[in-house]
Amino acid sequence: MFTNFPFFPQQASAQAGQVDAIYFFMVAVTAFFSILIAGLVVYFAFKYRRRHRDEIGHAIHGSLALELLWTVIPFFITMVMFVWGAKVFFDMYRPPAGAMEIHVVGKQWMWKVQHMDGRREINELHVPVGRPVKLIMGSEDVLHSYYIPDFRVKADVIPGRYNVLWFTATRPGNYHLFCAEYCGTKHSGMIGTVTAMEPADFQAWLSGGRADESPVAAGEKLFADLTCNTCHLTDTQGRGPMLTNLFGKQVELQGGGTVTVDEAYIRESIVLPQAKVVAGFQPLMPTFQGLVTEEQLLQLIAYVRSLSQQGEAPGAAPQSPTMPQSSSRPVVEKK
Amino acid sequence: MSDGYPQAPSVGLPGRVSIQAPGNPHDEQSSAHPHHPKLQHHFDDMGQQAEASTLGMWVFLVTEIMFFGGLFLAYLVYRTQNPMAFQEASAHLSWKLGAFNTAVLIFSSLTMALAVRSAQTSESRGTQVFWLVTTMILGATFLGVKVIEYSEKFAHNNVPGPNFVWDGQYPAGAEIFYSLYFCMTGLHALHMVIGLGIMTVIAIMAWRRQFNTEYFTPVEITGLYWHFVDIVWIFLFPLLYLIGRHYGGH
Amino acid sequence: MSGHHVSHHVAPKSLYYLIFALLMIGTAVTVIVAYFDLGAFNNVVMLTIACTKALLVVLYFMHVRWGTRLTWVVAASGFVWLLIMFGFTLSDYLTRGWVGGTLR
Amino acid sequence: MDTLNYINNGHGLASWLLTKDHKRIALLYLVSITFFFFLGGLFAFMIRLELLTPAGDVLTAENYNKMFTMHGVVMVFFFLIPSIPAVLGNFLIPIMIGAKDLAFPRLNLISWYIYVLGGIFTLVAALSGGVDTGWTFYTPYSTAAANSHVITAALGVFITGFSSILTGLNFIVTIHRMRAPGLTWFRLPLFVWAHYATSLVMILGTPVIAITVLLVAAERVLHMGIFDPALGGDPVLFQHLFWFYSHPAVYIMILPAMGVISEIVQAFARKNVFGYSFIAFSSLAIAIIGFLVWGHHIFVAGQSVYAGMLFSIISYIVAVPSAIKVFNWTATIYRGSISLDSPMLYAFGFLGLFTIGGLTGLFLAAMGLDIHMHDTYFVVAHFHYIMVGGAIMGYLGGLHYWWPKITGKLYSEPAAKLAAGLVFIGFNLTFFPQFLVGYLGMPRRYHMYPPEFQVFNVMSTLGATILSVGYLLPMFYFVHSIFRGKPSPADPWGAKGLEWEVPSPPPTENFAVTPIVTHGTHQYAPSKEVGVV
Ligand code: HEA
Ligand code: HEA
Ligand code: HEC
Ligand code: CUA
Ligand SMILES: [Cu+2]
Repeated sequence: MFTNFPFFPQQASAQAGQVDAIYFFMVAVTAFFSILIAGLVVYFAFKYRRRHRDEIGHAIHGSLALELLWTVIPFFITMVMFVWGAKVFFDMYRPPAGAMEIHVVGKQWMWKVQHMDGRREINELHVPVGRPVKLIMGSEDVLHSYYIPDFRVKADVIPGRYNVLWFTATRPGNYHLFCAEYCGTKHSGMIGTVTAMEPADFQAWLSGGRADESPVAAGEKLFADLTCNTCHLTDTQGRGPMLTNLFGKQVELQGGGTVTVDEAYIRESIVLPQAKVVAGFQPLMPTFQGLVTEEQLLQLIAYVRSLSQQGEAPGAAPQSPTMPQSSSRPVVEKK
Repeated sequence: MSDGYPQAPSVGLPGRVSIQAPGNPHDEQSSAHPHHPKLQHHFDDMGQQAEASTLGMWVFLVTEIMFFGGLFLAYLVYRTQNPMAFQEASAHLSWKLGAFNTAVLIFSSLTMALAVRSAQTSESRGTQVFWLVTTMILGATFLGVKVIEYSEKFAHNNVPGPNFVWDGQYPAGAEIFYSLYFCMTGLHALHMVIGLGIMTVIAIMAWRRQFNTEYFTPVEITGLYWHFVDIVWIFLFPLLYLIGRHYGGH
Repeated sequence: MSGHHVSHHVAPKSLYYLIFALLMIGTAVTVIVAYFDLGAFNNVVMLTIACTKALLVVLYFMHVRWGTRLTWVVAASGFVWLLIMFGFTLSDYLTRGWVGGTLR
Repeated sequence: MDTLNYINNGHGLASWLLTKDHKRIALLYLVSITFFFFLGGLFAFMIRLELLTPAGDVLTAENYNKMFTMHGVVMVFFFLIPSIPAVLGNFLIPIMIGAKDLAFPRLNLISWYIYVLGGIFTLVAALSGGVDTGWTFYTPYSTAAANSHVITAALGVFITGFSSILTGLNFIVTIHRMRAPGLTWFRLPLFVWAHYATSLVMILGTPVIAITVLLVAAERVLHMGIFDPALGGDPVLFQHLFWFYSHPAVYIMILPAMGVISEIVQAFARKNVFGYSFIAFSSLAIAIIGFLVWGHHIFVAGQSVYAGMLFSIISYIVAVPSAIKVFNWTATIYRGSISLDSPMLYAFGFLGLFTIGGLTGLFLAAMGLDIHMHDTYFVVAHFHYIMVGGAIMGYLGGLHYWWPKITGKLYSEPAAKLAAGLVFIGFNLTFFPQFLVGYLGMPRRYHMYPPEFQVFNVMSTLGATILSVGYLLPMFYFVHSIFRGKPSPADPWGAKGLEWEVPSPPPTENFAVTPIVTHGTHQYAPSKEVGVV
């Protein structure tokens, strides 16, 4: 019956070790203080047990020195915890440049995945080991959360927004994928498997299946089908701004202010075009909310992005120092 | 002992109650200053009772601040997210009606303050009731104007919900604005209705000559409540009616 | 315990009229200001006036000016807590775009 | 019936349902809260039954989701938040400060009725099919997707919120205005300090959950765009508003228990507390700083990382006053005269379990670690360690400690010791495995789970069974004591405090004469500091 019961999750990503290190530190602190308190309580209860009915305790009113001591010590211990926890969070928050991108869409109750070359999967995710992978995630309905315990990563998937999760798998194998944010009846069924593969196997897998169009190609088609191209021409004659070489740039807005063009901004430009109007243009663009699915949005975004620096991933965040693997292994070029 | 209950120790300090006059019940003892008929049994004197009531009202107003505060926070967040939409939507409210209502409410605050004062200085019941009723009339005027404003919004289908219609540039943001507009002004109006109800009772009590220098706490705390409702409006008016008036101005 | 006396400060009527006049002037100024484009200052001015008006009401109409220290503390705490709620929530909204490379 | 006391002073249902006596109202609360505790416990038991096996075979997924939602809602809003304040606080605060009643007795009765009304709404929601949003009511699921009785349940929460607000208001005014002559702030029992701090949280936080729930209702019923992104709203704003109340609310649950522990530790060590002012001020510090940490619930929910850091560091700062308390209580036992009566056993249980629960809170406040732990059973274990291991231990300890005062009867001490032991063992068996399975990655609110988590879940269910026996036992010996128990003297424990100087049970007016207080509580031995503390 109970054949397989682990006590500790596997460390299958580059981040896992960092997280576990804090964990062990915390366990040590907890064990120390719990045993200290419990030990003292039991010892005192025995040592000073009431010996006759009318006995009373000693009137000790306190000791400022002692109390300051046990104010200051916990304070410093917790500050170590804070700094350490925040540092690890930062490392896990910023995806390194050049990470392999994968689109993920959560909906009740499944995970839809599309790789950049078009390969789709549902409730599964195949990734190569040794290479940073960045998931760009959106939701079609309610909140979900993408959680891979053995990688120690998790991020909520929020409708109306994109959230990013990144990791570098280090060990080939199959790992649990859970939805960790309660999302309705089959929340506990919104699970799947993450398969980490050696890069060569991964390449074989990628080319093995029936690949759909790549998101960029699909986006290009949508761009025509949805008549985006009637306003956004490749020259400055259109009613809308030119989208070439737009990604990553700063855009001046009507009414003051600028905004950096990222996935979220393009998304907003499509579903809520009036929220931020580009300076020098009329707010003519109609909303496409309800006309495009979350997946199609991701494809449109991929296309708009492809009109800029070919193939380069956005957001040139500094290479995370915690990612030695990404340099030691050959980085597979994106098509 | 078999139950394991210890007896009271025979050592240690004596109890800390020093009975002043053993066997002398409280009621007789207080014959020095006669009981006010409005003094509740668990208070020592009228001063303690009055202080407790006003403090209670202040604490209640703090909870009211936090209650409206949630709405103001939502306003703040959505305003920063949709500045243009909020300006556009706000421009469709009549600032004239808003300003008129502001004046009405401020005026009612004045009459309320005078009502409290008239009770505090034991003025005639006619004066007390006059100020209270004036306050109520002003409050009712405010609500009347609000009805006009609301029905105008209903007529134009500017009420958030499935039937929301917006012919401006920012339908989504405008809908959020109007959601907040109706929640904020609606709750504010509800508070005024409750205030009018309380004031009716107070006015009747005043007519029955229940308030004077000795005892006017009910009028006082009603006043506190009414002024608070006024303060909420003091913020609602510029936030809802005036923001970004100059933009695309009229 | 502060002595059990009914707080008996009776403010002169003229003071109430003065406060009333100030409140009305404040309202008028707010409306006028709204018609000039002062950029971000519009909001600053309008909110400053609103706060001042609220302060006048609290201090005079609501008698806090003559109240006990406890009343001061209670009245102030409501507003302080409100600011805490605003400030900490905005600490999220206003810093969301700060880290490059993510979409949060 | 020899002497007149609050129990025999008036008979018949009406004399109870229309009473304005704080002691009788406390008993009304006791009865209704006990009902909700067992109701919540029943839901918990269904949860544990389902989780016995990995496959979802006992309940349907939908029913399971309703179970944990109703369990959370009932336990938090209808049991734990009102538990100690409304029962023990209501009963004891006026007596402890030498007053005849709370400042607003009628309001006190009204709060009970409001509580009952809210409870009825929740029961209606439960009986008519239940709610499945989780006790957190996260949008847009609660406003746009769930098709269960969200509005009814939300209104229930909204309504009881006002009960809580009015109780807090009453306590604050009472503590400020009704203290007996000579009872300065620094002579107040620490129980009263703790309730003062709790009341601050109640009045400053609860209105925010009220308005939030109201907005959820508006969005759900009228389809106003407020939180639903499809209507232009922001779901994370809901989470801010929700946790702005609900984090401080966890201190509504633990602070009163800390007050109880302060009293018990002093009484059963026959010794005044070590460092009175540190404990008193740490209650205030927890209440106030506790308002600034709510964002630690949404580290991975799309909150800005900078806000996350702010909330994380303050979460650590708020842990320090809790640590101070634990150390001070431990120091209080040092050189005391310790008797291990059942209240003291509960207090010791509290010390150990709260320490573990609190320290595991520190795991969660570490942002990098919370990425992994958020919404796993580690969180479930953390909060049950504090809420069940801490707060309920405190509540039960207090109930045992003051039971002779409340009823005038002595219960069977051996039975009470047995129950305390069962609760302690059952509790640890239930929730310790959840730490392990949580770190393994088992998400919470899961109806089914992978088979390798089963061992831990079987242990957990086994523990919950023992735990329920431990919780049912007091029902028997408490009820038995009312009918068969020996009468209790005014001060059965040899404790010190105004409440032990009035008869058991106290007369309706508490004190024939307003007492004059000359020194602080729990002064067992003369010392030069007496009266100054
Ligand atoms: C009574 C209830 C209660 C209390 C008191 C606490 C107290 C604390 N809680 Fe807990 N918590 C909950 C109830 C409670 N919590 C609930 C219900 C949830 C889940 C809600 C949901 O999502 O459904 C939750 C979730 C929760 C989270 C979110 C987890 C997640 O969802 O990802 C976090 C994160 O920071 C957290 C942290 C803390 C901290 C730091 C404390 C601190 O205040 C603890 C302080 C105490 C100590 C530290 C112990 C005593 C100290 C010593 C003995 C000395 C040694 C000390 C040091 C070295 C510092 N809690
Ligand atoms: C005060 C708060 C409180 C208390 C006291 C408890 C008490 C218990 N809780 Fe609860 N719990 C919460 C607050 C609380 N819980 C909250 C807020 C959640 C989150 C909800 C959410 O996710 O939305 C939660 C979630 C929660 C879960 C996670 C569900 C999930 O995420 O899927 C589990 C699982 O084991 C659990 C178990 C228990 C158990 C075994 C007890 C035991 O201590 C209960 C023991 C008591 C009894 C068992 C009652 C006595 C006995 C009877 C009435 C007889 C019953 C009949 C038979 C035995 C036949 N709780
Ligand atoms: C009716 C004309 C029209 C159509 C059709 C249209 N747009 Fe636009 N678009 C505009 C205008 C005008 C603007 C500039 C004003 C603004 O920001 O709203 C714009 C702005 C944008 C921007 C922001 C550009 C910048 O420089 O910041 C993006 C991205 C965009 N559109 C993408 C799309 C996509 C994708 C589609 C199709 C799904 C589309 N548009 C369809 C007119 C149009
Ligand atoms: Cu998707 Cu839970
Ligand atoms: Cu918290």
